[in-house]
Amino acid sequence: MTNPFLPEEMRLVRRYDLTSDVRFFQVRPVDMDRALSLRYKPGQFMMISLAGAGEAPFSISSTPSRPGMLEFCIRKVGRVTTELFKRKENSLIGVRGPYGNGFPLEKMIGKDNLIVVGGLGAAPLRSLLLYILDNRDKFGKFYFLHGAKTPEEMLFRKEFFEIKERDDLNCHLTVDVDEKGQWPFHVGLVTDLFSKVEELDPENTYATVCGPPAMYKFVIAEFLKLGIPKHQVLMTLERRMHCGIGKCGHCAIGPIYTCLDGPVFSYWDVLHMKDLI
Amino acid sequence: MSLERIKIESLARVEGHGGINVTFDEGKLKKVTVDIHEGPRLLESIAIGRSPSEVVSLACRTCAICTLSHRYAALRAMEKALGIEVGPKVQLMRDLMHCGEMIESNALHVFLLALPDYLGFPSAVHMVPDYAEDVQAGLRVKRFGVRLMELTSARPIHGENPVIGGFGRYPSKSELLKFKYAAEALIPDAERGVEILRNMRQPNYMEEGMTFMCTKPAHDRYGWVGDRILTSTGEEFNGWDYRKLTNERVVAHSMAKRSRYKNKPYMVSALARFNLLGERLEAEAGEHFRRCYNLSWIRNPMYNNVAQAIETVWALEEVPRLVDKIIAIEDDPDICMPSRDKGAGSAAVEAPRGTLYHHYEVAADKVVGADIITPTAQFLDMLESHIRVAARNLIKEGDTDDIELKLEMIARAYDPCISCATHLVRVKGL
Amino acid sequence: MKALKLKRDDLYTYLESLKSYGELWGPVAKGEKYVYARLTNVRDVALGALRTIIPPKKFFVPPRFTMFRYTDDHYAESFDDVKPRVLFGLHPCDIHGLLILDELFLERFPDPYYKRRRDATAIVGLSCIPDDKCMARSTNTHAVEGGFDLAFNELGNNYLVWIGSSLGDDLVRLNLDLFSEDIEPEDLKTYLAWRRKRDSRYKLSFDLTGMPDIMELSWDSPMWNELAEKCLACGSCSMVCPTCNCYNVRDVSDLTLNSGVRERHWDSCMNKEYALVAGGHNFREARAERLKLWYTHKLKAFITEYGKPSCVGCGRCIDTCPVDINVAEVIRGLTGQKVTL
Amino acid sequence: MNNKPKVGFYSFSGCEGDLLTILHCEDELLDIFSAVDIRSFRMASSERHDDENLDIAFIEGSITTNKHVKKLKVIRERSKIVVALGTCACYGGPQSARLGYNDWEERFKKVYGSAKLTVAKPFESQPLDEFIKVDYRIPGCPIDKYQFFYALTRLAKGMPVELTKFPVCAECKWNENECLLLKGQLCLGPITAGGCNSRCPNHGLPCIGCWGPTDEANVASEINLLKEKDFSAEEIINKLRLFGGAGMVRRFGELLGIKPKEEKTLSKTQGVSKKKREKK
Ligand SMILES: Cc1cc2nc3c(=O)[nH]c(=O)nc-3n(C[C@H](O)[C@H](O)[C@H](O)COP(=O)(O)OP(=O)(O)OC[C@H]3O[C@@H](n4cnc5c(N)ncnc54)[C@H](O)[C@@H]3O)c2cc1C
Ligand code: SF4
Ligand code: SF4
Ligand code: SF4
Repeated sequence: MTNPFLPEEMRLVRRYDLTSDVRFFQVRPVDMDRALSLRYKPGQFMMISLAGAGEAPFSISSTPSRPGMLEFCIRKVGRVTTELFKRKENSLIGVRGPYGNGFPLEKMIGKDNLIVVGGLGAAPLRSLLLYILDNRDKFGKFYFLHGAKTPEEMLFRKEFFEIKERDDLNCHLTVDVDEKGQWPFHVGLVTDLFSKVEELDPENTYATVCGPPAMYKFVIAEFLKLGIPKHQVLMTLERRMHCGIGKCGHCAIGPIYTCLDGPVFSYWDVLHMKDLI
Repeated sequence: MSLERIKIESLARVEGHGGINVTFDEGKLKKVTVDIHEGPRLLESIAIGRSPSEVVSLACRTCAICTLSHRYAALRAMEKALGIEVGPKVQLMRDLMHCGEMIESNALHVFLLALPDYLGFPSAVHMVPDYAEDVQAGLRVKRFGVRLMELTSARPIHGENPVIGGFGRYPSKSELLKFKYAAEALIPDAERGVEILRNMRQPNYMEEGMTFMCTKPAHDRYGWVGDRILTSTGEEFNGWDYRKLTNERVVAHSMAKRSRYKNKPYMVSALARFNLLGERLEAEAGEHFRRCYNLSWIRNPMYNNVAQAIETVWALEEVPRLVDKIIAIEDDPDICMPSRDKGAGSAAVEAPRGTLYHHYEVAADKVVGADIITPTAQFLDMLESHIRVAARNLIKEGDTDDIELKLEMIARAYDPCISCATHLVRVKGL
Repeated sequence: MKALKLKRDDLYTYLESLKSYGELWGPVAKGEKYVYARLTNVRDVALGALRTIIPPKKFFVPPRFTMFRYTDDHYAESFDDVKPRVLFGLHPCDIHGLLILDELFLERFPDPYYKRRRDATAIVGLSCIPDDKCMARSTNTHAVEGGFDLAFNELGNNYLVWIGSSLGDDLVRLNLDLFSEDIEPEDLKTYLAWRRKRDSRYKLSFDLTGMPDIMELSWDSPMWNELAEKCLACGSCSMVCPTCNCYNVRDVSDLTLNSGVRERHWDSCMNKEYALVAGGHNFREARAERLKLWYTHKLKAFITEYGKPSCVGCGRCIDTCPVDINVAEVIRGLTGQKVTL
Repeated sequence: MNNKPKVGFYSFSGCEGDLLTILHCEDELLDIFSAVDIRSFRMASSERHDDENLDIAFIEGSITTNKHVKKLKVIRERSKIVVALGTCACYGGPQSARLGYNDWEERFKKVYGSAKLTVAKPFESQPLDEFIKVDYRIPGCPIDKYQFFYALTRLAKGMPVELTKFPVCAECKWNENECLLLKGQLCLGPITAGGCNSRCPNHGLPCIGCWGPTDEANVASEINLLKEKDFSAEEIINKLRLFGGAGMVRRFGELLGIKPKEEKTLSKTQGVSKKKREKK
């Protein structure tokens, strides 16, 4: 039997800094056939494994609509991330997955979409954003609202600036503070950007949020104000994980495992399952 | 060359923190002190008001190298105070654990701390390229000692298995036999240390006559535990009269107290034991002793290194004898309970570096008085004296190259244990 | 399933025969308690043993074991201690415990470390008479219909031996002469009498119906804080529970730094760091939250998912927790039921 | 010469059992010396480099004199990471067992009389973090060599270290010992940091707490429990204090009958400002 804990060898093809402590990593299975056949959904995650450091879960930031590569956006916080930041381009790293439920794309297709991102929340939601853009004709109206603390801390700045120029979506970017006074767009909290959201058909809208824990409450309140049904309000959650496949127990919440049944949950799940957030 | 001051801030390759300070007045030697700057821990005063078993745990923390000697002395003193007599299996197990410590401490000192001096290296690690086999042999012997301490006491340092009245757990027969065979196999390794040291010229610039003391074994064989103390002046004392022998006092340059006998410095150590009991050594160890012994042994502390090397051989020969006796007693005894909750007791055991005294007074199951006198505290004055003689002789002969190293070597030959020495104090009724 | 008879007096002979399948392990006394230990001498087995300190889960997920050895970035799987074993003397509750672990470890993403050890192990059950801490009747785990290769049941001067698998059949054939097939009407009577005796011995009993709802309604009950004040967060309860399965993974480098092992060791949700994530956020900072999670797992989550609690009534938490927090206390606190201890 | 991390081992007041634990690693000693570049290890070598910068300083022992404080601060300044090794460095060790009782001077006089000591100005034993910032604590009296290796290899690779957070009881269960607390003995297992592999209970002896308290030690509950088992408060507190030192005083002082007021005097006499204490 195959060992689901055995990491797969992947090559680190590209890496560059997004902010002072967040780095972008592009990796590819060593085996090209495997690279092309690797299937995943936006919202899923992989376990990155570095011998000597251990393993940790990371959301996939790339979109399955551009196969052959996996992309991650990772903040340096501990053992695995410290070691990963030391790895040079072209070196090999261990990766296993994909794991988790991912976004319910089948249900989201044909609907209007509203994505709200704060800080490192861009890691999983960039995948969904790019997926929708790559399949633009399959989705309805599309809003992307993104807030960061400062201009320097906004991940994927360049990419998002380009996306902002597109006319097939409404992309709004904001920063909490702009000390140098060079930010060309809105300055203020991400919830301010809701004033720019109009003409969504709430019954037919999926609203997705990911960001620091403190942000959820306010953003969800805005979604509900817009009239979006609770089961169409989606979010991805974080828990401690040592396996990614429902064995180690750490991510258990009531009867579910965040790694198997999540990390994407609806607001309805949150309401009827105590302890979720 | 005119010297103004020799200051060795911190002695290397000894346990604890001490330095040597030699001052001169117009080129003439003025003062020699061995400074002890290890901070005071006042462990005896911590003992007051605690239960005897806590105090035993505390007592062994006096020192990591001779942890089991401290534990052994504390157990004996406490058992005397509480009216406990342990049976033969407990006694044999304690002797076995004591062998472990002697082997560990002596091998560490001989191979890793002293040999680099003789061979001119800063440490045993630096010796490896040229003397790999000897370092390995030393490590093997020491490892055995450590494992034996672990087997008998539950861990290499501060093992809690030996308790008042017995042991928590006894090793199985097969564990013991493994150690018996390993000990036999290691004798050639230990003999390597004797051979190297025997062929070394011992420096003699510090020679000076000494008084020696050691514990007289309860039997007529060589050993480390008993109730009487022998001195090289031909006297014999009861262990509980230790205060007459040690006469402690405080000196300004030392956090460790100092002892003198009849107002003269004296030495306790393997060298002291061999000078007083050497003829009792049996088998190979006895052979080595007779081959190596000469009259300088009563004047020159450097021979302590040789004595420790031979004592290691003896301890390795003793292990199989003890194991056989332990195995012959099938049942593991229960822990003996105290027959009273008050009393006083003193005990002496030989630590690797010399006689160690523990004394306790217990009332209503609480320790009310505690006194620990360590070997290092006893020989510090003798050590200082040897360094003074050496400094004087070396300067007289203008032989002042490497004088720091030469003085340090003398200190190291004593195998001092400074952290021990900084809590050797009598405290009563706090 | 087939039933055979074995004379009580032949038990040791048969146990000896079992060794030709693999290492024989069974309960032996350790002080006043019992542990599963290797039966080099079959007469060491404690036939009247009650619960062992650690349940048989230790054979399938050892407290600590190596998953991989790595050198640079190359991983080699390690199944070093997997070897054929016979576990003799498992009581029904412990067999149920294993069935619950099977759900966790053998269903979605089967865990090869668990599976290989499970596959290599023969389970031989043994009937027991409960003591005042057993609750298996309330959890319906006092008898087994499956989950064993052989199951021995007391039957007067004999054992009634159920064969539960084809491996069980092979095991019987290791010394077929000892077994007889003639089960007589008298035997059934003895068996039924024995069952009545066993069932009458359960001092603890309570009703678990609707437990998930009750847990839900008691989410904010002050009971949790009261228990948390006593709880030492020592984790003993999770270590001894046959269905607690949480673990941590850590890489331990050799001193050469380029090789080492990835090892797995038991964790406990009672441990403060259990739900700590990067950035210092702890999802279960308070002990009360952790206790709630523990009991949610036993009395709510598993019922919701599989229709049965993940408490098998073995009584180990009752026997172990130094401050008397245990499943019986919690049920009593939640339901106001009288659970006599 | 190489890019191995530069490491120094230092020791202050204590029995030197932690550094000796390392010297006792005969099988691994040469690997340790080749894994990192050891610049100072007085107990093992007379070679010293006392003025250069270090990546990691391992420090054992507690601080008991003004000279110690000076030396300690220099080590801190020279080192990127400071690791407290052993219970003395982490909590003050047994010699800190009477911290907060304010009887040190009296005890000192009983021992040394009124003799004037010139070597240094001594004071009651304190853990390292009374004076400097400590990055990691590896408790134990003495430390366990495997925990030390684990920390050393992690730090040598530039990674953070997480040590066992379990109390002794968890390991005691792994070792399937009969619980001594349940048998009525005064065992400190539930509130003592694990990592020793429950050595004492493995030998049928109760834990005496030599690794100091766990982060989450529920001291109040342990005390209540032991009182129910007929131990006196004094007995329990003596046991808790023997190795718990400053860790116990700071976190559970009130429970142990040490008033915060006294704690302030304690830090004043040691010359540690309140502010510094709060920073930690
Ligand atoms: C589904 C999911 C998706 C994620 N996606 C991303 C992503 O896209 N990008 C990203 O940057 N992060 C992501 N994370 C978070 C990431 O997995 C964590 O930050 C992870 O801890 C990093 O691993 P590490 O080994 O570097 O940190 P660790 O060494 O594990 O330490 C990080 C911190 O966690 C705590 N900690 C962890 N283990 C222990 C322990 N044994 N004892 C004590 N404290 C401990 C400590 O507070 C420590 O400072 C995701 C997490 C989940 C669950
Ligand atoms: S419930 Fe009891 S056994 Fe479990 S962690 Fe708390 S005190 Fe320990
Ligand atoms: S013996 Fe002590 S350490 Fe072991 S479980 Fe009992 S209380 Fe905990
Ligand atoms: S069990 Fe307790 S006393 Fe014994 S070694 Fe471990 S921490 Fe120290």
